[in-house]
Amino acid sequence: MNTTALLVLDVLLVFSLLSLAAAALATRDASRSVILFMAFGLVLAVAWARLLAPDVALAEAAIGAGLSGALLLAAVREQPRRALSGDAKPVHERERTSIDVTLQLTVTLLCVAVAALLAWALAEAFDRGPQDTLAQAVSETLAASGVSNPVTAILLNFRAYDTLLELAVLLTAVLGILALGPARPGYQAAGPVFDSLVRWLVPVLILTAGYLLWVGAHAPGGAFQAGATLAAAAVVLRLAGHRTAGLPPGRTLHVVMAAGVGMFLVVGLSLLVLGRPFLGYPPAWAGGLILLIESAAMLAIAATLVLAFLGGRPQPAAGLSGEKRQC
Amino acid sequence: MSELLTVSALGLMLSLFLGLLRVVRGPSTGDRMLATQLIGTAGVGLLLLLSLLLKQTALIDVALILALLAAVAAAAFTGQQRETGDD
Amino acid sequence: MIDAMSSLLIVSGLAFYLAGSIGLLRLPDLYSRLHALTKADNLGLGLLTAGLALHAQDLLIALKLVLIWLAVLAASAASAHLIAQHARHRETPS
Amino acid sequence: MLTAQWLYAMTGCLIVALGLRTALLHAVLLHRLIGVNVMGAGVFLMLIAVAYRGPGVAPDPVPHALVLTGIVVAVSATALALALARRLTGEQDNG
Repeated sequence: MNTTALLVLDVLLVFSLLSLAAAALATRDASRSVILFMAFGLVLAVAWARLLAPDVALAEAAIGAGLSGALLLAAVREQPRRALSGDAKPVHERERTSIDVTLQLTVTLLCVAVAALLAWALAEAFDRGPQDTLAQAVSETLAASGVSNPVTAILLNFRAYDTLLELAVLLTAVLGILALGPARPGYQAAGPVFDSLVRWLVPVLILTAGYLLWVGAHAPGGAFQAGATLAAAAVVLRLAGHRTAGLPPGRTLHVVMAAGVGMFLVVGLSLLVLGRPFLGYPPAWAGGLILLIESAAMLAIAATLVLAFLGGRPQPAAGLSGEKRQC
Repeated sequence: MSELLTVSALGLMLSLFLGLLRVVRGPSTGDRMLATQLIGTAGVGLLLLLSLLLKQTALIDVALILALLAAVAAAAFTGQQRETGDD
Repeated sequence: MIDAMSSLLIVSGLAFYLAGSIGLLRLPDLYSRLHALTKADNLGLGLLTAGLALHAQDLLIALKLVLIWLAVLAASAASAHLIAQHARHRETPS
Repeated sequence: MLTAQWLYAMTGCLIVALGLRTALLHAVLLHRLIGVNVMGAGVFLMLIAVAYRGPGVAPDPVPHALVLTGIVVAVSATALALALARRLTGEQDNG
C-alpha cells in the first residue's frame, strides 16, 4: 500500500476517532452517548488493524465495539431516567451542572496541560528513536516460550505474573459486583425474529471462542479475546430471556470465576514442587501448560464479563418466564 | 491489482465516514443504530482489504469478530422488554 | 482473467457501499433508509468478499470469507427488523 | 520519525484530554464513566503508536500485551462502577 494512500487513510481514521469521541462526550442523552461510544470502538478496532496490532484489534472488536456497549446500554435502560441521564436530575445534581465558569475553565486548562505534557514526552521519545531492547529480548527467547505468537508469549510466559495478578484484579471486580446486590431484572422470552438470530449466533460465537483460544498459540488470539467472545454468546442468551445467561448455578459458578487464578496457582506451585521457579515452565511442556492456563482463564474471563453484564448475583427462576434453574 | 485494492480501501473509508455523519446527526436512536450497522459492515470490508494490503491474514479473524459482535450490539440495543421493571 | 473478474467484483462492491452510504445520508426518513441500506451494504460486502475469495491462498481463508458474509447477512436482516420494530414502538426522536 | 506514529500518538493525547475533562466536570455518572473509558482509549492509542515501526516491519509486541490487558481491566472496572452506581441510587430511593 503506497505511502500517500496510507496517509489519507490515517487522516480520515484519526479525524473519525476525534469527532466520535467529542460527540460521545458532548451529548447529554445517555443512550445516544453510548451508541456514539460503540461507533468509536468500531473505528478504533480498524485503527488497531491499521497499526499492525491484530491481537488488540480482536479484543477491541469483541469488547469495545460489542460488550461494553451492551453493558452500558443495559445500565441506561434500567435506571430511571433521572438517575443516569441528564433529563431531570435531583436538585443537588442540578446545582452541580451549573458549576461556576472559573472551575470549568481551570479544569479545561488543566486537561490541555496534561495533553501538552504527554505530547512533549512522546515527542522526546520519538526523537530518540525506537528503543527495541525489550522487543529484541522477546524475539530472541520466543522459540523457548512454547508459543509462536509474541503477544501470547509475553502474557502467559515472560510476564505471567502480571497476567496472574490481572486475573486476580478481575476476580476482585466480580466479587465486588456480586456483593453489591442482585442482578438487573431479566428479559422477556424472545420473539420469532430474535429467536432465529439467537439460534445461529450463539453456537457460532461459542465455536469462534474455541477457535480463538486454540489459534492464540501461533497467531493473534488467546484467552482474552476468546473469553470476550464466549461472554458475548451468554449476553445474547440473556437478552433472549434466559435469566442466568447460561451461567452454571451456585458453587460451579464460583469455581469457574476463580478458575483462571486457580489454574495459574496450581501450575505455578506444581512447578515449585518439581524444583523449578514459580511459573518457570520447562520449554518442552510450555505449550501445553499455556493452553491449560488459557482455557481456565478464558472461562474465568467469560464468567466475569457475563456477571458484569448481569450487574449482580444471578437470580434464577423467579416464576415469571425464562428458564427455570435451581440454585 | 494493489492500486485497485488501495483505492477500494479509501472508498470504503469514505463510506464509513459518511456513516459517521449519520451517527452524529441522528435524529432518532434507530437512525444512529442503523448507521452504526453500516459502519460495522464497512469496517468489515475495510479489514478484509487491509488484510491483503498489509499482508496480515489475522485481520480476517478480526473482521469475523466484528461481524458477529455487530449482531450482538444490535440485539443489545433493540433489547427485549424487561420481565419486570419500568422501562 | 481471474484478476479482471476479481477487480470487477471489488469495484462493483465498492459502488454498492457508496450508494448505501449516500442513501443513508440523503433519504428522508428512517424506514426508507432501512430499506435502502440493508440491501446495499450487504450486496457490497458480498461482491467484495467474492472478489477477495478469488485471491485467497487456501480454502480455509475462502471459507472464512463466506462465513463472514453469511454472518453479516443474517445479522443485518435480523437487526433491520429489530430496529424497525424498536422505532415503531417509540416513534419519538431522542 | 514516522508520520503515522506521530499522528496517532498526538490524537491519543487529545483524546486523553477530552476524556479527562468529561470525567472531571460532567455531573452525570454515566457520562463520567464514558469519559474515563475514552481517556483509556487515548492512552491505548499512544502505546500502540509507540509500538509501531512502519509498514511491513513487525511492531514491538510488549505494548500490545499491555493494551490487551488494559482493555479487559477497563471493561471490568466499568462494570464494577456501574454496579456501585446502581446500589447508590437504590439506597437514595429507599431512604
